[in-house]
Amino acid sequence: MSNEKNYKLIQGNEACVEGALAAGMKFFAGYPITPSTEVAEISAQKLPQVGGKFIQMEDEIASMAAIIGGSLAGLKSMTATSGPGFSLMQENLGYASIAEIPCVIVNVQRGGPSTGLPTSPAQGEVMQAKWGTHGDHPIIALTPNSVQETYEYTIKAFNLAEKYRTPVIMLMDETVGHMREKLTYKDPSEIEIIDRKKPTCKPDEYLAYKADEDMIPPMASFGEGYRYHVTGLTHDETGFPTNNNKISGELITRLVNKVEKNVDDMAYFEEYEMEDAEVVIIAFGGVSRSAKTAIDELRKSGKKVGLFRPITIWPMLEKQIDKVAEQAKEIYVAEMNLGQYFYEVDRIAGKKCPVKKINKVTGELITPNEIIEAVNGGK
Amino acid sequence: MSNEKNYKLIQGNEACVEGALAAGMKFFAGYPITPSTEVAEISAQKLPQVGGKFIQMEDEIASMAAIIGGSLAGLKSMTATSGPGFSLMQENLGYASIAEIPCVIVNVQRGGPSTGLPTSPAQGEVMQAKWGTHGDHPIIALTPNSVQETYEYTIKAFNLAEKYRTPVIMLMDETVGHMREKLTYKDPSEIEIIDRKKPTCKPDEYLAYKADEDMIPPMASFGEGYRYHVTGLTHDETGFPTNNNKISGELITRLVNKVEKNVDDMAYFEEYEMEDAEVVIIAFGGVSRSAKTAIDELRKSGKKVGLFRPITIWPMLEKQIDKVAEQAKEIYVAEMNLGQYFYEVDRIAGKKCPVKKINKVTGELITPNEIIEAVNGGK
Amino acid sequence: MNFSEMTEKYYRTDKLPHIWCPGCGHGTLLNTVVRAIDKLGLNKDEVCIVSGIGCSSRAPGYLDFNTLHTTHGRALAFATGIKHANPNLHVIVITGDGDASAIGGNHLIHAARRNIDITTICFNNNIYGMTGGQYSPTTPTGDFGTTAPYGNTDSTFDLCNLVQGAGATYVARGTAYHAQAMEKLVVNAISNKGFSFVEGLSLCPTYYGRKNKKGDAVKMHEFLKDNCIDKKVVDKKPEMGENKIIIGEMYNNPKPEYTENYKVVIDKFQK
Amino acid sequence: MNFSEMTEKYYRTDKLPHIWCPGCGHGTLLNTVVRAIDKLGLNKDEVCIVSGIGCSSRAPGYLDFNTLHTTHGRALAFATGIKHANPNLHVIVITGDGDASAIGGNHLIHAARRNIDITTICFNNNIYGMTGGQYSPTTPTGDFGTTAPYGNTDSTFDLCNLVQGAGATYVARGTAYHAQAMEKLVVNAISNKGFSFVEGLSLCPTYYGRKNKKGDAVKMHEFLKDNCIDKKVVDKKPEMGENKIIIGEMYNNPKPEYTENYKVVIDKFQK
Amino acid sequence: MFQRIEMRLSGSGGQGVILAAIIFADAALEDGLNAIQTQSYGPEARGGASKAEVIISKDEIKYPKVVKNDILLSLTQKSYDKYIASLDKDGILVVDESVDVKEDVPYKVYKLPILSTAIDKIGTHMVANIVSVGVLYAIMGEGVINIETLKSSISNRVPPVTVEKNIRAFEEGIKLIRG
Amino acid sequence: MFQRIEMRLSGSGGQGVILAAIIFADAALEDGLNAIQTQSYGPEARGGASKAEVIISKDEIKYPKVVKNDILLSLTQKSYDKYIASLDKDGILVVDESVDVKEDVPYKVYKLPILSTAIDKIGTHMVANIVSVGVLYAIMGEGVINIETLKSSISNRVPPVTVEKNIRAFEEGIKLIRG
Amino acid sequence: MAKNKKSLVLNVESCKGCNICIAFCPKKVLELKNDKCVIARPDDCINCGMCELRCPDNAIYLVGGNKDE
Amino acid sequence: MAKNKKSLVLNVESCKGCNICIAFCPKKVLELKNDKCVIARPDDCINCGMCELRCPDNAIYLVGGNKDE
Ligand SMILES: Cc1ncc(C[n+]2csc(CCOP(=O)(O)OP(=O)(O)O)c2C)c(N)n1
Ligand SMILES: Cc1ncc(C[n+]2csc(CCOP(=O)(O)OP(=O)(O)O)c2C)c(N)n1
Ligand code: SF4
Ligand code: SF4
Ligand code: SF4
Ligand code: SF4
Ligand code: SF4
Ligand code: SF4
Ligand SMILES: [Mg+2]
Ligand SMILES: [Mg+2]
Repeated sequence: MSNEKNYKLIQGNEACVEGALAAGMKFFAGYPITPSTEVAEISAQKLPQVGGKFIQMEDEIASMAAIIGGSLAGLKSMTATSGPGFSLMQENLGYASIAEIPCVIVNVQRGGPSTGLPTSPAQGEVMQAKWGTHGDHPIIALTPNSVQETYEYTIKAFNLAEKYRTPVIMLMDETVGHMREKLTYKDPSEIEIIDRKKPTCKPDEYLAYKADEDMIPPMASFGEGYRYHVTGLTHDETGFPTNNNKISGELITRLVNKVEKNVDDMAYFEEYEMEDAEVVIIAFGGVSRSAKTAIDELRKSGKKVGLFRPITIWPMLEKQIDKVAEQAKEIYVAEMNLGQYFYEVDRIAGKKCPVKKINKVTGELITPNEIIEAVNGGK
Repeated sequence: MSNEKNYKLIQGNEACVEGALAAGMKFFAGYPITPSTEVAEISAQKLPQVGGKFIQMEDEIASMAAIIGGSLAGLKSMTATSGPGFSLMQENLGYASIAEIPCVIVNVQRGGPSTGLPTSPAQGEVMQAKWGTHGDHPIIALTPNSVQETYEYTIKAFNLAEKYRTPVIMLMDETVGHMREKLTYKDPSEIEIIDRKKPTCKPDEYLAYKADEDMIPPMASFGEGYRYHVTGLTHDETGFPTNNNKISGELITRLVNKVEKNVDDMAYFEEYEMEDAEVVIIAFGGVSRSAKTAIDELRKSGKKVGLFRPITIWPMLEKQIDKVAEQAKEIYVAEMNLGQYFYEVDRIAGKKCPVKKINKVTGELITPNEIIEAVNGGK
Repeated sequence: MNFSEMTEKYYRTDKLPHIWCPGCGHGTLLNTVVRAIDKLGLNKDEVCIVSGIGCSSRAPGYLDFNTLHTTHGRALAFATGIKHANPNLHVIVITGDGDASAIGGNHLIHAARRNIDITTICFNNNIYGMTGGQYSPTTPTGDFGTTAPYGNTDSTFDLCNLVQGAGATYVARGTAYHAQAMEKLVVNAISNKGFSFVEGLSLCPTYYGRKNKKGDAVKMHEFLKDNCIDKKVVDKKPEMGENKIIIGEMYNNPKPEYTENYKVVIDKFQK
Repeated sequence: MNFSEMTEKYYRTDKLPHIWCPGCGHGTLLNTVVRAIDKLGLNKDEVCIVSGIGCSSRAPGYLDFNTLHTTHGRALAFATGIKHANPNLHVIVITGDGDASAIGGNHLIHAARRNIDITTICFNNNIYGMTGGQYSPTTPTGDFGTTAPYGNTDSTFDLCNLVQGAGATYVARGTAYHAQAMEKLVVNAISNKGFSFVEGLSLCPTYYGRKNKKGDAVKMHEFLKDNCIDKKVVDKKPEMGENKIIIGEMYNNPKPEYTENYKVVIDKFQK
Repeated sequence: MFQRIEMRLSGSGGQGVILAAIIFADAALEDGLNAIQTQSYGPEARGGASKAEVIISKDEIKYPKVVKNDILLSLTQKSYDKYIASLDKDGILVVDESVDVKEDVPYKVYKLPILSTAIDKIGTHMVANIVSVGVLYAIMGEGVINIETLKSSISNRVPPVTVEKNIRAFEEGIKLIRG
Repeated sequence: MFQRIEMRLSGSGGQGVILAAIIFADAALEDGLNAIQTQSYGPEARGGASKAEVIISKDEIKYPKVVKNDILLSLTQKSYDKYIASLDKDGILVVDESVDVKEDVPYKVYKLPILSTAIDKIGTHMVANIVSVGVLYAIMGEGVINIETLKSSISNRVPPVTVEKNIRAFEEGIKLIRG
Repeated sequence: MAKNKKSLVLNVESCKGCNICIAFCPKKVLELKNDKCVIARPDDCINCGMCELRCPDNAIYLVGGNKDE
Repeated sequence: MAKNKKSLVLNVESCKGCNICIAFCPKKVLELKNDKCVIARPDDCINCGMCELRCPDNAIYLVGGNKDE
């Protein structure tokens, strides 16, 4: 941002790093994988310039572990990966959830399963983002659809991670990660930055996992004088393991509730041509742009079509989807997978109106035409 | 089974091995983890006795990889794990899906997330079993609720794996894995055994990934003279990688369809007191036994309550759940998690009747009383 | 400081007694680590102990430092993040043979390769204790475990050889019996600016001992006493090393450290 | 058999030309492997080639054997399953420096420890080629990669040392330039009944070469020619090894093999 | 006549209460009854309180855990303290003589020298669990499980070289009740 | 006047068509237009056909990929064969002279010595992409992007030491159209 | 010497009765009673510290004595 | 010798023009033309096999000649 003009043509992946730096990222650990590699490469280049640390780990398991370590040591931390690496990160992602470690995980989705189509876009990890690790746990996941949004929502991802002490997933797709578009930088003074809540008590009074009213415990960094214990075992307020059934149940419930009950605080979404929409397309990420073009076309032929675009893809925007269902005669969920977000939309909206799927797993972005045809009853 | 009597008091985990051996398991690779370790221990003991191979791998990633290798070399293969290890197996589980390698993965669920409550029962991996690996992929998962069923459905798990060339998950919980009950062995002549379909063509005509009408390609073992290529990249009928969008889309669609479209062939479930049930409890694994006791009690007080118990938990028994919804005035989904199977039941049945949750994540089995209270409006 | 004061100062006494079985070697080894830290006079707020999962990995919970009990096998990857983020911390990893060398083998060799300033103490009891006695990569060939009912057919890892081959700059082996020597090795390991590895031969009377008819904890201590010999002795008289376990300092060869190398890069931009 | 017949016999010629860039060392190394297999007269139906993910790991797809292209880093774990299930197969793993030693390091050291009869050929180009030039565990310190824009601050793995420390019974290093010598090392490696590791120094003109101003493929071959020296020479005249890359046989010391050890257990029950 | 019995056997880890429970379940099967045996482990169970449950029933056993605890065995104070609250008011408590028990309780209490019998009569505390089996058998009476079945179940489940010792322990247990 | 242009630039990997596309997108931004640039990679793209797309528009660009391909550049036969079908019938095709093209086509065809201009005039095939930028600029005319903006975009995006060469290449490209 | 002699302390709560200190005490000062260590012959103790050095549970230790020693 | 001389074959489709064979041919038999190898002076070839040995693409090789050699 030392350049005078405040905009630049850059890739989504680069915008992600710019957002992270704007949010205060000081630590990145990762392992290269297409199509997310630029996030690591640009972090490697920019972090030392701001006194931050980059490290290339031996694999994705270690990368996820290292950012948890980095965060515990007090630095805002991020990693980036794609499908296969995201699968490998799941165990330690669950650790971050239960140990309440703020961190951001970027997953630039490519064609799966397995090695699949490494250089093609897909949205096959919508459900994995929520359910990929074992056991019940909280997850926040955001899906930008442009370079600008990638920048802005990466900042928000850090803010949510810090505020709620939880891992936040930037669930991108190759389309957004690799496209180049204009990014307009924000003035630092305009950017809201949230830092983790620190303990105000004396070290010997610190109960590391005693939540305040807001369900979130203050977090000290290792080395600050608050010597405490962190574990992935079910633990009590002190942070030490317990087998007490009541406490165990309360812990898991609190963890999930601190996200689920605060959904309104993180409910990002866009409505496009929704005022009078009778047919509603629900789409996110790259596909939502196809949907907009399709809607523009469909509107020309007189169809009242609108878009509801969740940016916060987890937790589920139940209230908003329910409202859409109230209004819509028909909902289409368009995704580059065989139907994932569809299931939750169908569950919530299906009670009020028919919900249909538009899917594609060929490694290409769904086109506006495919949406138009689907809406026109073409399929 | 060399003992004269054909029954024995054994643990669920041991019954799982007995079932696997009855089905023809000849290869087990694993890494110890509570509460599944007995499956490995007993396999280590029994396999060499039947000329089979056990190997303790360096971790769960390697274990999953090794059973794929074992299966490709022609042996019926299994691994067993619990939550943390199940998370680690996800990447290679996706590989087994796309490369269509028959194998059985036992997950004896314990309290999560992360290390959680290692010795306590839970059902926190219902969704992970389906969505844990990246990208769209097929999954079959079975949930026994007794020692006898563990034996019988492990046999079925092998049969389904072999028939559909796909990984099959035995989704057990600690309650079932560690309880001791009577197992009545079946006479080998009574046991239906399905082996993978072999190619009948000449080696140079073999297209390793060309599916027959039934959507399943015949499978040769490495070393049998059919030299072919296996990859986790999206591939064509020959098994070699392709970026062709149409072929890629067709592959993933076929993989998912070979399971989803054959759901009737693998739809195992039990109905208990369902004839006149107005209130239906949906429960599986250990919890379904609490539900039965609860139903017996509730029936005594005149409540018309029944149980629908999916044994096949994936693919989703849409038809059966829909039928339940037709009949029920109210459905309760009781699970040792914060609500997972609930989402799919709510999606399917919620259009026709209210669906409610009964959840518990304290590391204890839901009690009959808790179900009774919930049904009686206690919560 | 006497042992009692040491306990008061460094242990979380309200968490004691620890979960370890009677006679478990882990307790004795943990004391050597505590005494080494005391000897070096490290500031408690600047010490960070990280572990994975296993009986041995329960150690940090009992110590009054910044303590982190992670996932199985991953302690060194977490520790690497901590150390890289805050090089002022003294990061010590306490791990088991399974945790460090089975599931955690990759992180072990890479931490060694990077020569990052982390001290790893591996409580090696030749068995997976926590999960009930399965053989581990260090279980001697032929020995029994619940997953080696006919005797272990695997070859045995020599962990010191492994980490030395991977690039560690300080490598040593001690035992629970040779507690004073062990303490010195840990002192040297922590003092080494780089990746240090100390294998502490422990004992698990409950599983390894019972499965292999090695007798009780006392017998197992006696085994260590009778079967170990110091490297310095063997270096002079190689024949004395036959059929013995070599203990002592295996390798000590400092080279540039990871976080210091990285600091050079950062410093370029700080002018 | 001449090179043309060799290609016809062992390659899937309809898959050629392979995806490798002009001058990529992987092609030359792959030919050495094919010639070694030919020399040993192995039955094609009994040869199984397994790889992970990476440019190097694309090799099996071009070869007319039982071929398996697995997930990144896991080739040896899949291969272990195959070999244990069917010890009659000659199992050869072709892997890259990243695949084998970064993400796959744990499987590498454990296959070595078990001494399972698998031959691993690592095409080491000091870079992650497939993903576009990030530094790898074998990238020399100071060299550049897209993730080492200021020069690599990591220490470098000596893969031969690593696998020897882990327990491999045959360890060697060859290069794409020294193709005939490489072929012999592969012959010896496959002949060893146990875990064998051959590091083949490859070259990636596209990324490593360009990033590090090492010139084109020819220049990089010349570098190998000028900077490598055989271990036998160095063993005699150590001073000649200074600042050189040592190639040749590093270690050759057979010991009991994994599947054979296991067979003893099975055989107990087969009477 | 009995329809269903829910037993909880507790003690410290290593006292073998799980084996005792298995022996009951095993024998019940042989006698044509339904039986289920469960236990609770803790990661910290080493040396801590250990608990095993057996349900023996003429009907199918659905819910596998003890609800109405008919018989509670506690070999240690710790385990008594932990589980006594769940004993049914019409139930039976069996404790080692070393355990301090509450007075004025609705259930029936047997306070017996189980541990010392094992040591004094058989020469090892290792068989206290089998002494307990004898005690519990004698309390329940023939109506539930046949003595011979129980003996053969013991013989099948203990290490071969200790069969004789254990059978004696069982009989000493019976004597503690029947004298 | 133009509202939106959708360009597809194709060639073999290494010919720098992506950079050419970026330069257009970059310049468009500077001129206050909207622009988006995408490309398709293949794992096997090394040496294979490479494709970059740019959309320049006065309106917001939603769907980011080319739908109505107004301008297609193909520097190689392979890439021409692969992408020609998608060219709009009212579109413009620009190919290197080495490419065989179909006759009797609705779209306009420019067959130009792009590669040889790069080699002969600038002395390296490396600048063929920038020659192409010149060609395409000249075909589109000032109405779309300003020549100075384009030049400064070139200067910013190529390696500093090659700026002068590339500007000359750009001008040679213009000459191929304007003479 | 006498004035500098340290006294031996046993923390019964912590002792798990593993027998190690007892076996390795050169002066047979200690005994096992009811699965716990007992300081049977305190006067025989020569303050060698072997017991505290090897006790896995910090259950036995020497206190007092001459700090300079 | 002449009767045993092998002939040099270039598979143009496979050749990627990497220049390796050309650079390492001791007799300068080969040249690069239009990004492909060309056998410019076949008669100078001494059948040393260096080209085929180092070609990464099996694009150049010797055939024929005396099998026994
Ligand atoms: C991913 C994962 N796999 C397996 C386990 C189960 N597990 C816990 S501890 C352990 C072995 C511990 O052995 P070691 O490190 O030697 O420690 P010890 O208990 O012997 O001290 C295992 C396999 C786990 N917790 N997580
Ligand atoms: C789990 C996972 N992480 C990362 C990747 C991305 N990836 C593919 S190949 C590769 C590196 C390959 O390097 P190397 O093994 O040295 O082979 P080369 O391409 O250099 O021959 C990486 C990081 C992947 N496919 N899967
Ligand atoms: S099981 Fe073994 S290692 Fe674990 S605490 Fe007990 S004795 Fe120690
Ligand atoms: S990128 Fe490098 S390693 Fe990969 S094919 Fe090209 S030259 Fe070879
Ligand atoms: S200090 Fe020495 S002599 Fe005294 S009790 Fe301890 S071991 Fe025995
Ligand atoms: S060594 Fe410690 S725990 Fe063991 S008996 Fe002695 S005092 Fe007790
Ligand atoms: S065989 Fe030798 S002389 Fe002949 S072309 Fe090849 S390298 Fe040159
Ligand atoms: S070495 Fe092979 S690919 Fe390279 S120029 Fe020569 S023939 Fe062509
Ligand atoms: Mg251990
Ligand atoms: Mg490489």
